[in-house]
Amino acid sequence: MPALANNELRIVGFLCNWCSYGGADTAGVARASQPTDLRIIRVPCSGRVDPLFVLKALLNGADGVLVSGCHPRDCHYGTGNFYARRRLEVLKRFLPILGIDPARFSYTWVSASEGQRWQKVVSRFTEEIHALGPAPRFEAVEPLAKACSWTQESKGPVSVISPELLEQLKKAIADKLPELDCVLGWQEGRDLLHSVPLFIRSEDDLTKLRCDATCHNNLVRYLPDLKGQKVGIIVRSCEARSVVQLLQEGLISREELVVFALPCQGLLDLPRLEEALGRYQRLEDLTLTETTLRLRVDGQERVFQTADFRQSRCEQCPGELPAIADQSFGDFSGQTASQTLPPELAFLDSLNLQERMGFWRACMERCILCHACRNSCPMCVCRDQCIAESREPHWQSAEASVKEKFFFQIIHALHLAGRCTGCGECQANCPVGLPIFALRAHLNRIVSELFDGYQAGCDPKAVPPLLTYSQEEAHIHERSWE
Amino acid sequence: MSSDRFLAHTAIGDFLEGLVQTGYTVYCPQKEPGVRQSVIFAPWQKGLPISLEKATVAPKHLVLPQSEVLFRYSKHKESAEPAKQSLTLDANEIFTPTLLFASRPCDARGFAILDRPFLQGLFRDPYYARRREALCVVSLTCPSGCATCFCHWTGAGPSSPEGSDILMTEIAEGFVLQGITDKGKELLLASKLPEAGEKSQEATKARKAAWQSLSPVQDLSTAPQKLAEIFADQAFWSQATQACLACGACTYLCPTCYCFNITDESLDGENEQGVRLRSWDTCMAKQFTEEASGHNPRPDKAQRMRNRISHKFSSYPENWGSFSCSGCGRCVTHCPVGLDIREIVLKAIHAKTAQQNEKETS
Amino acid sequence: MRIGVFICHCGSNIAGTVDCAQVAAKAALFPDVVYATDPMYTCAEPGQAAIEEAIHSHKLDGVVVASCSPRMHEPTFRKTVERAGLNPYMFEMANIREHVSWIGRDIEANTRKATELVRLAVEKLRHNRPLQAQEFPITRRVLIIGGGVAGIQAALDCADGGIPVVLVEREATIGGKMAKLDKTFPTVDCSACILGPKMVDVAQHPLITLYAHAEIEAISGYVGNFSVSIRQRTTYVDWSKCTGCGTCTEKCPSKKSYDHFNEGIAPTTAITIAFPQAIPKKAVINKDFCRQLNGKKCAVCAKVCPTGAIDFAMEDSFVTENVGSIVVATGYDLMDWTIYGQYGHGRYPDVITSLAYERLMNASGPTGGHIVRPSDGKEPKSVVFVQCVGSRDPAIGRPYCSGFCCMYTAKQAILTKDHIQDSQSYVFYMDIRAPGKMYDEFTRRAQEEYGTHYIRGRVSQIFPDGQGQLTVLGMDTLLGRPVEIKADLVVLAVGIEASRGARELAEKLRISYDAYGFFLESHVKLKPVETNTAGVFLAGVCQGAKDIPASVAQGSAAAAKVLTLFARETLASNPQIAQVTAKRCVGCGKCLRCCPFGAIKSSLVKGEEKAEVIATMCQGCGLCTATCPQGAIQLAHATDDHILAEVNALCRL
Amino acid sequence: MADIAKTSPRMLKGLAPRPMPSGNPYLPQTARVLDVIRETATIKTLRVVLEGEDAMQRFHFEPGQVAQLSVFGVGEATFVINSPPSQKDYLQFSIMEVGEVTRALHRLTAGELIGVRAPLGNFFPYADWLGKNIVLIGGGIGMAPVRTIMLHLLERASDYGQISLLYGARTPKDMSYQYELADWLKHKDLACCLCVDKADSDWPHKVGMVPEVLKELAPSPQNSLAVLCGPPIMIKYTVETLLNLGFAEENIVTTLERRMKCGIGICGRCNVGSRYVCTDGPVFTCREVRAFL
Repeated sequence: MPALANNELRIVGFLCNWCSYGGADTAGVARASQPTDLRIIRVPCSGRVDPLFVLKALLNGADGVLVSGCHPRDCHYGTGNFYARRRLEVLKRFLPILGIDPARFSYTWVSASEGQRWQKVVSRFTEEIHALGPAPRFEAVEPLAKACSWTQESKGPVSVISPELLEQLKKAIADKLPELDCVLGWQEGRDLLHSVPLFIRSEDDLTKLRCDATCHNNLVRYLPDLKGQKVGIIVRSCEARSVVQLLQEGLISREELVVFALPCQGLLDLPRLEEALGRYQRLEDLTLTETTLRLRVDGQERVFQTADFRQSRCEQCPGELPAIADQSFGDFSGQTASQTLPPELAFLDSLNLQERMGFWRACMERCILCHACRNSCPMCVCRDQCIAESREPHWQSAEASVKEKFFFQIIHALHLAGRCTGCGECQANCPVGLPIFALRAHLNRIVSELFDGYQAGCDPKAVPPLLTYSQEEAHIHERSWE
Repeated sequence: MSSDRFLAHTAIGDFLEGLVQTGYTVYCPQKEPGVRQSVIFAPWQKGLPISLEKATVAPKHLVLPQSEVLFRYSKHKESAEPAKQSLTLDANEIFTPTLLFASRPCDARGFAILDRPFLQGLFRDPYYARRREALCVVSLTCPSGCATCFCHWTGAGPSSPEGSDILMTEIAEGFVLQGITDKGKELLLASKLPEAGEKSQEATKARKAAWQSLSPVQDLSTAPQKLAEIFADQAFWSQATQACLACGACTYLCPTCYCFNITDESLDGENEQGVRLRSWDTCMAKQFTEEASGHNPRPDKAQRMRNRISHKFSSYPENWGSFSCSGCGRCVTHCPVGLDIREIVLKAIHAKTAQQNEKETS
Repeated sequence: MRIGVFICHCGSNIAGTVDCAQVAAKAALFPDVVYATDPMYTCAEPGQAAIEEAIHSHKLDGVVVASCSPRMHEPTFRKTVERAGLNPYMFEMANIREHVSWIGRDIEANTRKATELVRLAVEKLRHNRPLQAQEFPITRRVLIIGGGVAGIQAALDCADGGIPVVLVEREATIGGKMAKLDKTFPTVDCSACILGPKMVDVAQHPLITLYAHAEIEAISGYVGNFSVSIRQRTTYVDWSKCTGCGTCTEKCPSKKSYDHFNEGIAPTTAITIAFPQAIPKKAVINKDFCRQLNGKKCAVCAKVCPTGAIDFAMEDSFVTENVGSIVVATGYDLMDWTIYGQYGHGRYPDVITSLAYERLMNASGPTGGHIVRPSDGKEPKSVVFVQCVGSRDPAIGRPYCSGFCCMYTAKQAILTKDHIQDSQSYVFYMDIRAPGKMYDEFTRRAQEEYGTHYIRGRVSQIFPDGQGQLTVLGMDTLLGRPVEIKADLVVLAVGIEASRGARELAEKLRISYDAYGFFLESHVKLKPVETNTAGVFLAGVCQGAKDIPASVAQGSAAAAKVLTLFARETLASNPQIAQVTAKRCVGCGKCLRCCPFGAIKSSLVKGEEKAEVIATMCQGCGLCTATCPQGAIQLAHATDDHILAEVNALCRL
Repeated sequence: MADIAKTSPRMLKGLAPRPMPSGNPYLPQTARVLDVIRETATIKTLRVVLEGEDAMQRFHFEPGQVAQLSVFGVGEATFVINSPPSQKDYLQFSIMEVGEVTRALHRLTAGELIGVRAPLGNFFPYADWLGKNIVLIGGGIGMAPVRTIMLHLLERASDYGQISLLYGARTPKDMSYQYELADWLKHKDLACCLCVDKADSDWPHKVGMVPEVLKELAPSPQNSLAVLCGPPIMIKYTVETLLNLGFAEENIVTTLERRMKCGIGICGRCNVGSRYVCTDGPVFTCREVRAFL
C-alpha cells in the first residue's frame, strides 16, 4: 500500500470480535461519524493480541496502534481480556525503552452496545496520534553512537572460593556422582582467566573443577536439554534463581536434580577486563583475591582492582539464595542488593526517546544475528523453534536489516517478561558488546512495579505474572477517554 | 619500479579521502562503544577515527553480506483481465568499488578461501564475483600473535599476502604499503604516496620479528585424513561438543564460513511482489539441514560440529587443496562457552581410531 | 489461488460514500485475485447466485465479499460459497458499511479505506485453509434462569416439546412480577387467574425440575454441553418435608418482617409462604427477622410444624446440572425511586410505587383488595398517578422508556374508579405510549369512560399539606400553566432496570449487556432472542422493556430456538479452533495454564510432552496462540500468519 | 608450515562448468502451470511450461536431473523432473505436501506463474548401461525419478536387456500415476509389478513391502543393474535385499534427498562428507553413499 494520501496517518486497531468490533458496528449503525485513519483487524479476543503484533505494526510504519476488547469481566471467553490487560500494560511501559512513544499505543474496552464510546475512543485516539505526527522510522533515525558508563557506585568484592571449601564441595560431588549422570561445574578454559563449563562424569573430571569469580557461564542453560537424566549442578545465587524459574515453569524436574549451592560475592566482568588487558599472547600466571587480580602476561606483571571489574549485575544481586539447595557450602550471609539501577538501564533512562531509538539503531547495525544472546539464555527454552527464524509462523524476514534485527531483540526480551532472572548471559556473550540486558532489566522493573515487587526466580510455587491475572489489578489503571 | 609506498600515520586520513574521491567506498576498522568495545569494519567518512586493531567480526560481509537481494520478483496484471498475469525478475547487478583498509592477513586469506567455491566450482556465483572484483584489500600485517589466533598452523602467517592486494606493515612513523596484486600495485602507483625506499627493509624486519614472536607451530597436515577416520566416532564428537550452545557466533564471526540460506520474502503491495534473499546461515543450527518432512540428517549438535570441523579441515581440503580456516581465532575468542577449535582438531589428530583401539585391546 | 472479490453497493448505503467500482478495479490487481466486481446487493438472492456463478465460471477457490459487518452476514455468505462447492472457510469479509460508508462522508478517504480493508480480507484469505467441522453429541436438556412469565412459557414450551428443563428461580416462588399484579391490561383479566394454571403446569410437568430460592453459582462448558452449578440458598425449611400447610406462619411470633412479595405494604411473619398460589408452596424463614436465628429463644415454628421440616442448621447447598442450552429470563427490578427529592425521597407513606398499588388492589393482598392509604388506612378519594419516574430521564442516566407504564397506569386508574366509585384519578404523563393491539383504545376508556384526568407534564414537587393530604405541584404543558392537586395517595410509575445481579450473571454466561444492564441480543432486528454465546437465548424483560404478551412470545421464541438446536443429535463444532504443531511444541505448558476452557492437555508424543487441543472444548479465543512463545499452537483462521498478513498489508514501507 | 594434502581439487574433475541460461544460476526461468493432477491424498503432479518462445525446445535435460521450483514469496524446493527428456510439451513434477513450499505448490492452479531453475545435478548414467538388464524399483513418491528413467529407457528398449519395474506404495490409494498403470502393465518391453503394503479387496496385484516382494521376484544379478528410489527406510532394507540377491554395490543406483538451497554446490546444506548432493548427485551408486543411507 502506498503511504496514506492526504493527512491521514496509519492507525491500526485490533478489535475483539464480540465486544469492540460490535461496538464499532453499533457506532456505524448509528452513523456516528469518525476519522477515517483507523483500519480495523478483527481478532477473536483481545487475549489473542500478541504484544508482538503491536510492535510489528509500530516498527513497520504504523503511527498508532489501538487494541480494544470487552470490558474486564465481560470477556466472551471469560478471562481473555484479563491476560490482555497485563500483557498490553507491560507492552505499553516497555515501548519507551525502545525509543517508541508510548502514546502511540493504547488499549481499552468497548462493549458491543457502546457505539458512542467507540466513536469517542477512535476520535480521541486519532486526534492524539495526529498531535504526535508521523512516527519516526527506526531505519531512518540518525544512529547515536554513545557509550554507557560502567563506573559503579558500590564496589563489592568478587568471589574467591577457599581451597578447603572447594575440597569440601568436590568431596560432596564425589559422594553423589555414582547416582548422577553428570554434574555441571566450571573448569579452566583456554587460559587461567577464561573458565568454561565442565561436565563432571568421573572423578577424573572432578579434579578440574573450578568455582571462582572467572566462572561466568550460567550452567542452568544446559538443564532443559538434559531432561530425563539425573543431573547435579553447582549454583550461586544467580543460577539458583534460574533453576527456580525453570522449576516454576515445569521445564525441569526437581526429582532429576541435585543442587550444590555456593556463596558468591561477585564475578569478574571478563569482556571489560580483556579490553583493559589488551592483546596478549600468553597468560602465564593468575592470582585472585577478593580485591586484587594479579596476572603475568607475556612476561609482564599486571595488577587490577577487582572492584573495578566486578560485573554490574552483581550489584543488583539479591544475594539471598532461593531455598532449593540440596547441599550448601560456605557462608551465605552478608550480601544484600544495592538499589542502584543496572548501568545500561540507567544509561538508557538518561536518553530521550529519539536518542534511544538512535542508540538501538546504531547497535543493530553491529548485530550479526549470531543468536549467542538467545542460545546462552537459561530461560530461552524454545531454542530450535524460535519464531525469529521460523517460516510458519513467519514473524520475521531473513533480511539482516536493522529493523528485523531489532525485532528479534524485542521478541527475545518480551518472551522474557516476568521470567528473566537477570543473569546477564545474553549481554555477556554478545560478540559485539550490545547492552541488550537493558531491555530485560527494564522489563523486570515494569513487572516489579505492576505486580507488587515480583521478581522472577525467587519462589518455585509462584505463577509467572503474565501467565495469570487478577480481576482487579492494583497497579493497572484504565485510561478514561473523557 | 617498486610499487612500495610509505604512508605516514598522519597521512591516513588524506590517503583514504583520496580513495573516496576516486570512487571507492572505504571500509576500515572502527571502534564501537558497547559493553565491550567492538571493532567493526564500517564505511569510512572524512573525519571518522579509525582503529588499527583486529576487527571483532571478519570483513567477509563485503563479499557475502549478512543478507542481500538476489532478485526482486513482481507480478503484474490489468484490472480488466485480472486472471492473466505476467512476471518480472530483476536481479541486483550494481556493485560499487570497495576498498578494505587495515584488515589482517587472516581476514584477507578468508577471501582467498571463499573464492574457490564461489568462483571456481561448477557454477560461478555472479553476486560474489562482482563484489570480489570490485574489492581491493589492504591488509595490515600483524606485529605479533595473540592468545587465540593460529594462522601459522594453517599454512599462513602474520604477513601472508594471500587474498590481499596490498600489504601494509607498521614501522616507526607510519606504514610501508606493498603491492601484491596488479590491482594493488596499480592503486599504489596511481597514489600520491611517497615511495617507501629504504623503509621497505624496516618493514621486512618488522615482519620477521612478528614471525619470531609466534608460539610454536602445530602440524595439522594429517588432519584431513584423521578427521575422515574418526568421522563415525560419535563418542569423540559428543564429548567435544557437550558445552556447545549451537549458536552461530563462531560461524558468523569467521572469515571463511560461507553457509547461506535462501529465502523468499513477500512484500506484496497492491500487486504481488517481493525479494529472494540470500542471508548468512550457520551449519551449527538444527534447522540448517532439517527437511520439511522433519527428517534431519544432522539432528545432533555433535554431528553439526563434526560437519563444521570436517569441512574446514577435511572435506574443503579434499575439494580445494587447502584448509578452510585462516586461523584468525575469532571463534575461540568469542565462543560463549570457550570451545576451542584448535583443541578439537589437535584432539582429532591424536585420537585413536576405532581400529587402533581394537588393536590395543586385543 | 484464484480469488473472487465482490464489492457490494448495498443500494446507496455503501455506494453513497464509497466508489465501489474503483474499489473493485483496485481489488482486481491484488495478489491472487482473478475476478472482481461490484454488484448492487450481494446478500440478495441474485447477488448470492452471482457469487455462485462466478465461483464456477472463474474457477474461484476463495471469495471476498466487501459489504456490511461480518457479524451480520458472514454465515450467509459461508453458505453461499459452500453451495458452490467451496469450503465455507475459504471466505472472508470486509466491513465497508458500518466501518466505512456509514461513519465518514469523504468519498475519497472512504474509497481508500474500503480498498485497504478489501486488501486485508484478500491477504487473510490467502492464508486460509479449508476447515472441517467435527460433530459432537449434545446434552438435550435446557436450563431456564428465571421463573417469571417468560421463563415459565419457555419452560413449558420446551418441556412440551420433550426437552427436560431445569428451571432456576431466585425467589421462593415462581411467577415473577406478573404474579404480583392484580389485573392485566387491556382486558382487565385477573393476572393470577391466567398465570396460576401455568405455574401449576410447571409444578406438575414431569420434565421440569424446579429449583426455587436458588441462584446460578457458576457455568462452564459451551453450546451443547454446559455444566451449571446451582446454589440452593438456605430456607431453614426442609422442603422435602414441608407440606405448605401454613401452621408455622400463623404461629410465628415475629410479625414485623418485611414482606417482599407484597412490596412492603404491610409486615408479615419471619416464616412465610409468599402467597396462597405459590409454586412451590413451601415455607421460608427470613433470616433477618427470625428470633431463633438471631440468638433469641423461639423455635415456635419448629415446635408447631407437623412434619418437622424446620432446620435452623441448614446451609446453602450446591447442585450441578448438565444442559445443552440456556434460556435467560431474569426479568427486571424497579429502580430506586427514592433518589428523587421532588417525590419526597420515600419519606411520605402515601407516595407508593405502582407495584405496591397492585398489591393494594389485589384481593389476595394484605388488604384483601381494599384500596387504603398506608398512612391511615382510609380510602383515598383523590389519587395522583405520576408516570416516567426514573424512565426517559437522562438527568439520572436513564434515558430509556420502561415500555409498559403508560398502560398499567391507565389500568390502575380504571380499577381505582371500579374500587372507589367517588374517587378522582389524575395522571401526570409525558407522552402516552400505547402502540399495542387495543392499547390506545384502553387509555381512551380510562379518560373518557372513567373520567381520569390526564395532565401532560411533570410533577415538580409533592409535599404533605399538613391536613392529611399531599399537595402535588406540576405543570400542564398543554395549557402552559401550573397545576396543583390535593391527593390522598400518589402512585409512582417507577421505571424498570435490569434485575439485580444481571451483570454478574452475564459474566458467568459470557454474554454482553448494555449500559443499563439489559442483556444484549445478537442482532437488534434479526436475532433478538440469540446472544453472542451460542446456545444461550434471551426471553422477557431481561433483554429490554416489554409487556406480558411480548414476554410470553419471546419465551416461546426462545423455546423454539432451543428445540431447533436440539432437533439434531449432534452439533457441528466450530472448526476455528487451536491446533498444535507437535514439531514446534516444547511442552512448556504455558497454553495449558492460560486456556479459559481447560481445552488443552499435555500428552506424550514419541516420549515427549506436547500440548494437545481437545477439539470440542476449544472455543477459539486464541489466548493460547498469543501465549505460546514458539508459535506452536495456532488458532485456525486467526493464526499468527493471518494476523501478520493483515498487519503487513497495512504497515509495510 | 603445514603441508596439507595436495590432491587435485576433485570438484572440477569429470564435470564441466555449467553455465545457466540466464548466466545467473540463482535466477529462475518463468514457467506457467499447465495442469494440476491430483495423484493421492498428499501428492499432486504439476505440468509446467517454460515461458518464452522456444524455451521448451531449447531446454535439455537428462533423466534424473532435478529442478528447483519457486513459488515466489514462499521459496524454492527441489524436485526431479519426472517427464522423459523427449516430452517437449511440458515438464512434469510430482509433489508431496510436507512443508511450506510444497503446500504452496499444491495450492497452484492452472495459469499461475512459477520459477524453475533447471537442470541441476547429475543424472542416471544410462549410456553406461547399454545391454544390461535394468531392475527399476520405486517406492511411494520415489516413483517420480524412476518414472523418468523408465520412460527414457523404454523409448530405446532395444539397447537394453530386460527392463522391469517394481512399484510399491502403502495402499492402492497411495499409488501415483494410476492413469498410466494400465499402459505400464501391458507394455511389451516392461515387466511391471505393482505392490502395496496393505491391499483392499479388489487389488489384483502383489501385497507386501517392497523388499519382501523383491525377494519373491528375485531378479538375477547377472548382467543387471538396479535403480532404486524411495523413502530412506525403504532404501535401507531394499539395498540389503539387493545385496543378498547378489547385486554388487556399484550396480545399485539410487538417489539421495537432502535439503537444498543454492542447488549449485555452495550453500553447505546438502553435503554428505565432501560431496554435494546438488552437484555431485542426486544419483549415486550404493558404493559411494552407503555410509549415508
